[in-house]
Amino acid sequence: MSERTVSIHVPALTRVEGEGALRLIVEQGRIAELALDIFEPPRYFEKFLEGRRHTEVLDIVARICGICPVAYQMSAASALEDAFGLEPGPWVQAMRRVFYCGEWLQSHALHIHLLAAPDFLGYGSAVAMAADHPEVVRRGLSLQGLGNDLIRLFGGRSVHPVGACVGGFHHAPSMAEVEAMLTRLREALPAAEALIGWAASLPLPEDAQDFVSVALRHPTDYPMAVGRIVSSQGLDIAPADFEAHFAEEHRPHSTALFALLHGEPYLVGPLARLNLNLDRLPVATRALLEATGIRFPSRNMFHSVVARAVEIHLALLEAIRLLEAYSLPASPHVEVRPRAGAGFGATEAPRGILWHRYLLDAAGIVRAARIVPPTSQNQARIEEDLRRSLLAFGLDAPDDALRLRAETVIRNYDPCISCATHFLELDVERL
Amino acid sequence: MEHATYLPRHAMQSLIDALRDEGYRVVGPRASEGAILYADLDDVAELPQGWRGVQQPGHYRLEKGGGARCFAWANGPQALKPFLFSSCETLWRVRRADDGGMSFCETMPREPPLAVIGARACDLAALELQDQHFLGAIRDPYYAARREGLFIVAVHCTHPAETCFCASTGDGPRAERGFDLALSEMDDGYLVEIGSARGAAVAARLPLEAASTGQRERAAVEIAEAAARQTRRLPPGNLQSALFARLDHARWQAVAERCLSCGNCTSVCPTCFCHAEHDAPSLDGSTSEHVRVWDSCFTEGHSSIHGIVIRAETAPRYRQWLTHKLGSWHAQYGRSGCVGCGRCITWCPVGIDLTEEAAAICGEGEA
Amino acid sequence: MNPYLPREAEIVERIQETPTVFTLRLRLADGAPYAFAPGQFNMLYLYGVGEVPISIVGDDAGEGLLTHTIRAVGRVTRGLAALGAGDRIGLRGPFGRGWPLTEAEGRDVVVVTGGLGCAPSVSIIHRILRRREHYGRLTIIQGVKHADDLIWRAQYEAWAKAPKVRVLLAANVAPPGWGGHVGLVTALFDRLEVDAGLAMAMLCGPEGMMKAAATGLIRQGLAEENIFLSMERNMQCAVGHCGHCQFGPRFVCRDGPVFAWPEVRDLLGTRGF
Amino acid sequence: MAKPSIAVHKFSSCDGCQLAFLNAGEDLLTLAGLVDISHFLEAGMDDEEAEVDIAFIEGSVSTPEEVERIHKVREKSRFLVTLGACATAGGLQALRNLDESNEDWKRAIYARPEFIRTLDHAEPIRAHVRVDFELWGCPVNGRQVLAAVRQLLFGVAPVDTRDKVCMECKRQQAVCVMVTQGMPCMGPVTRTGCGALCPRFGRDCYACFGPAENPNTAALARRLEGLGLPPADVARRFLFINSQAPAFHAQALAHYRPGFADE
Ligand SMILES: Cc1cc2nc3c(=O)[nH]c(=O)nc-3n(C[C@H](O)[C@H](O)[C@H](O)COP(=O)(O)OP(=O)(O)OC[C@H]3O[C@@H](n4cnc5c(N)ncnc54)[C@H](O)[C@@H]3O)c2cc1C
Ligand code: SF4
Ligand code: SF4
Ligand code: SF4
Repeated sequence: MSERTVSIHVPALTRVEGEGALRLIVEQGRIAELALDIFEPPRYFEKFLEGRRHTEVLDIVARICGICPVAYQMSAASALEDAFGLEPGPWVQAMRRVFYCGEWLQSHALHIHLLAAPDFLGYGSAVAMAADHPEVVRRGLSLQGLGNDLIRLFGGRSVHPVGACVGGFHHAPSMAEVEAMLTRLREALPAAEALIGWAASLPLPEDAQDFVSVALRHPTDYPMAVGRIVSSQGLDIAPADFEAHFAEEHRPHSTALFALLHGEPYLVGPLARLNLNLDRLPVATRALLEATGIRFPSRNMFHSVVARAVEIHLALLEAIRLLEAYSLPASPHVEVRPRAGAGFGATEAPRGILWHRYLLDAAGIVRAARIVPPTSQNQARIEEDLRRSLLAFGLDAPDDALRLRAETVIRNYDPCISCATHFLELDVERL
Repeated sequence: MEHATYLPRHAMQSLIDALRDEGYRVVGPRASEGAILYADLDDVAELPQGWRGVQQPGHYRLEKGGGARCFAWANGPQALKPFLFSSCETLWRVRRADDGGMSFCETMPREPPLAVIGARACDLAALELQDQHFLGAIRDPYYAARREGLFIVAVHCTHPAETCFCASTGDGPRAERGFDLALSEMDDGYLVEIGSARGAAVAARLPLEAASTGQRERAAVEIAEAAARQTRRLPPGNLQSALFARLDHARWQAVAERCLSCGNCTSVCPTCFCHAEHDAPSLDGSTSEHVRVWDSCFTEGHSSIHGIVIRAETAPRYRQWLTHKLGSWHAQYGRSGCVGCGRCITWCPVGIDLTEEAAAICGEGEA
Repeated sequence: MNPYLPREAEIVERIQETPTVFTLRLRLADGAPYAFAPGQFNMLYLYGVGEVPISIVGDDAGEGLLTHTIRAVGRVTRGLAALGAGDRIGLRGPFGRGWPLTEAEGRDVVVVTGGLGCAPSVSIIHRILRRREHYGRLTIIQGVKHADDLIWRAQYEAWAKAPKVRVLLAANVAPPGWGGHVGLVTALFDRLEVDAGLAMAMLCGPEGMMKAAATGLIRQGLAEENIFLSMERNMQCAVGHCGHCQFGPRFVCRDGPVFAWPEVRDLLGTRGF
Repeated sequence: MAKPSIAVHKFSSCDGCQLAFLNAGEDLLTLAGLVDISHFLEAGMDDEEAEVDIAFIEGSVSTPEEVERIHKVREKSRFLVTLGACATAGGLQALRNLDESNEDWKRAIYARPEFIRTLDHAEPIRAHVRVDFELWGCPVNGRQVLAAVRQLLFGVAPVDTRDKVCMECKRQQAVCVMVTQGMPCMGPVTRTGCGALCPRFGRDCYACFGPAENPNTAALARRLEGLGLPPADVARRFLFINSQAPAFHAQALAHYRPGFADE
């Protein structure tokens, strides 16, 4: 191993959501410093939530992240309904799942094709990649567009949708709109099927690691908007018990928090979900996964991209299944009666578990809020992975190669830095 | 009259069917989204049977009042206007070739002829005015194309809203002309009047029965009672000179304090015709569409000329609306632009009432 | 015929008049005959951007070219300013009612213009000069804010040399050596030499100026019904449908843009109309 | 002729507005054919120093670094367009300007507040540099963004649409939720651009496109009170996504008590 000193600083990571930087210093062939710096300014969302009416919460939390607003709305809705002791009923639950499928579809398609694929195919950006692989980029854009349209069906727009509310939705799509959407979803299936094989065939690095997977688990379905929190080490808790097991730590180089499970890093997101919920995949999706020859549960973090492809297929199948049974409801939402108390909600954002807790007064006004997004949960894991991956890759590799590998590792998590940083205030609560 | 004019309620479907057989797309009123809205009508069961409307300034509620009647409400936010003068339509498309040459192509509506069931007397009066406007010396081909095929089944109004005042403008509640067929709704069916040759052709396909004198008298009484129930009214006569003589009246400013300058009044008004045009080019720049959309004298763009907005504040905008609607229309089209439907009162979010404003400004009886 | 549909026109020549004013000479691509009356206007369409009403300055008899003089003020006009010979635009027209030049035959004519109001009035002058013997004396009065704003100075000088033509210039602000009057145009009315009872005046320019000019001319003895002026309002359709150009009961695009003074007298200058 | 160049810069924001480009589908590829994209981190381009013809700015200015950066961006950009509520009016995070609460919150939140470098206020781009065109909305409407690009490529200024949401609501033939359901709709004072989404989805507009031209906020506030909203709720309606837009801010203060306390 060479004895040289390497100093790599990527001041602004590309193809991630939000602003982050990477700092790596190698001295005497050893990693002296390695950090994923997150310097996005905090936006104090939990503070804004205080004093606002429950009816405003969904529109506020959506603004935490433009990439996964549906996840924020769904976690908030389930936490507020928990606080009010409200059961929104089967129509709302089914349609929330469809709504969520839209977000998985758009977010995963965006990540696979526009953010991650250039790493594996050797391009700086999807725009550059489009010149040689137009069909890949087009498939990505069209699946992403379909996901966005599915969100629009219930939310009017795909970024900060307006259709969801505590208790359900403001509006039910018409039968004709649902029919038209079904046709498009069915037409997209072949592309989604092909995508799984394509993702598995990418030149993904081989790198087995040990990590703890954490995801939701639902009695019958692949987890999305409802479930208990489970881990690959046997944890099985209700969302309300989250704080008893997960704690966060503030490290000086970053303005985001590192969540730890019993003091250790852990993984949330598509790979963790798939590792823990293989038995909940639809038969067709499972068969496509098996045909890739990759064995799951997988210890190769780079199989996240395959997991995303699998979840795209699953999201299509689920949306089709649920919309085929669509009927116009008497009302798209149940009546909300606020009451004082605390409520907890956890749902599976495209990037992993998104946990919310609210304290409300009798008038339904938020008195305290706490939100733990997936990226701050993955942060410790990312740094751990970086360290191991770079050692395995070889620290004597040229700077550019090291840098690219480091960036590839980070992007593989699809980190959403915008989300990660808006919760610094979480720190406070434990001060 | 000897020939049959009575359509029993159970045979109402035959009217829809006959119109469809004649090649019309049939639309009619339905209770949806909390209002009476026009939508495609396949089945009589889709009519708003038993629904009543409550209208007050800035307030509209549908209530299930029961009963067999399907037209026991005054009107919804839409008149016939949206069917003919579309709220948003492409007028033409232009393609630009690489050498800069342009080819323009008009985009005429290609819709099947439309039959509308449920038009009110005020809607017909408004239609007559829009016809004058769009089909006058210079014909608007888009309006004309839709107008040509339009088949109207009017329903005389027996349930005016609190906001209605068509009796005072002389436009209702009885539909006097401009329809192909007109119906009087009774508890058990409809009296049918024929207004045109096309109407007669459709009527010939209906299983009409003879109507009794009693039925005819009852229908007339209901309409007369509807007129008598109206409480709002406009100051009588031509208000043009009265309004233009009072351009400095303090009331313009007073109403501007309340008015949101939101344009809802003009949008729901069945006679308002203002529209704006804009271009919508494709991203690659190879084609462009020239689009027109409803505009309003309550917008800034309505009166702007390079850098100057002639009506920048609300008071002159409200004054433009009222002096035009109740004043200049007389010079332009020989009558007031108001047909007494009350929509601008109901659908004004803050409930501004033009009859009240006109009375305050003109002074009752002065005109 | 669809009154909304433009035709294609090619820019044959582009002349920069001042830093912001330019003239386009256009040929209709379809070569179809085109007749207009001075004072009428066309809707010029800039590809993908929009349409604007622009007066027809002239048709340069014989050549079959249409001339428009335009000041670049906003989106469309600035975009038009960037075009050059060989470029295409869309055009529809002519629209509106022009100047009463037939009625003016045999009479003295006073043309009063202010600012860039000159564009619509140039067509009057062209027409009169071309049929010089049909008209009486022609007095051209042009007012500008600043002497530098005067475009076509050479043109005024040329006109002044034509038979029975007087040109009077006024500038509110002028450097030494400015040949004309310093002050308001209305001050020049004292120098008018016309048969006031029959003379016709045609005004064009800012509304305040036109109102002052009309009042001044009436004071000089001109009959109210012999005073005409050209109005500007927002225009979208140019055929009296879109409602934007209403001036009280008048549609400027259809009933105007040229009006007889009594038609607009009462509202002119009223804020909000 | 060289292709025009564009850049997309992110400041304090949720990343949602730049998705107007990434969500554009086929149009994204068309755009890439029309312009050179020099800087757009999320899409993979990172030449922050490049001179560009059009710069799109997402996000508000809320740290000293951002103040410095926006000045640099301005210097390098011929035409600067703000993208959305954060960049144009401060965005939701500008709620911290309300009670001058930044310092309190920071102290309440951080163990070492001296390490957190934020400005007291989250401010629109306009507060720091000249802006050539502002696109409102939270998020911006992707079609409006691409239309603005198209107009700029034609060499003309984009169209500024300032009408009220009500105009679009009626063009869409949506049923007024204020008149039929008594909902506290902000449409009458809010700028169009969204296509009247909220009323079309059966709910009240929450003013994410900011104030329209000539907004009579006082009349709307009185109407909201008439619908039964207590002053704190009237204040909440105006103090939301565009709380710093002067027309909303001024009206809100007539009803607001710190912390949205009831009277
Ligand atoms: C009958 C008539 C004749 C005219 N003749 C000439 C002429 O010969 N030369 C000349 O330079 N100008 C003339 N104008 C004024 C010219 O139409 C405006 O300067 C032009 O419309 C400005 O458009 P814009 O897009 O550049 O400006 P912007 O301020 O960007 O305007 C945007 C839009 O507003 C409308 N608009 C703005 N100003 C006017 C206006 N004054 N009149 C009508 N609509 C307007 C148009 O629809 C325009 O597209 C005339 C106007 C009228 C009504
Ligand atoms: S002015 Fe009002 S009442 Fe009169 S026709 Fe128009 S909407 Fe109806
Ligand atoms: S009168 Fe009413 S509806 Fe009309 S602009 Fe004013 S507030 Fe809006
Ligand atoms: S629903 Fe809202 S936006 Fe629509 S007309 Fe009513 S007040 Fe205006």
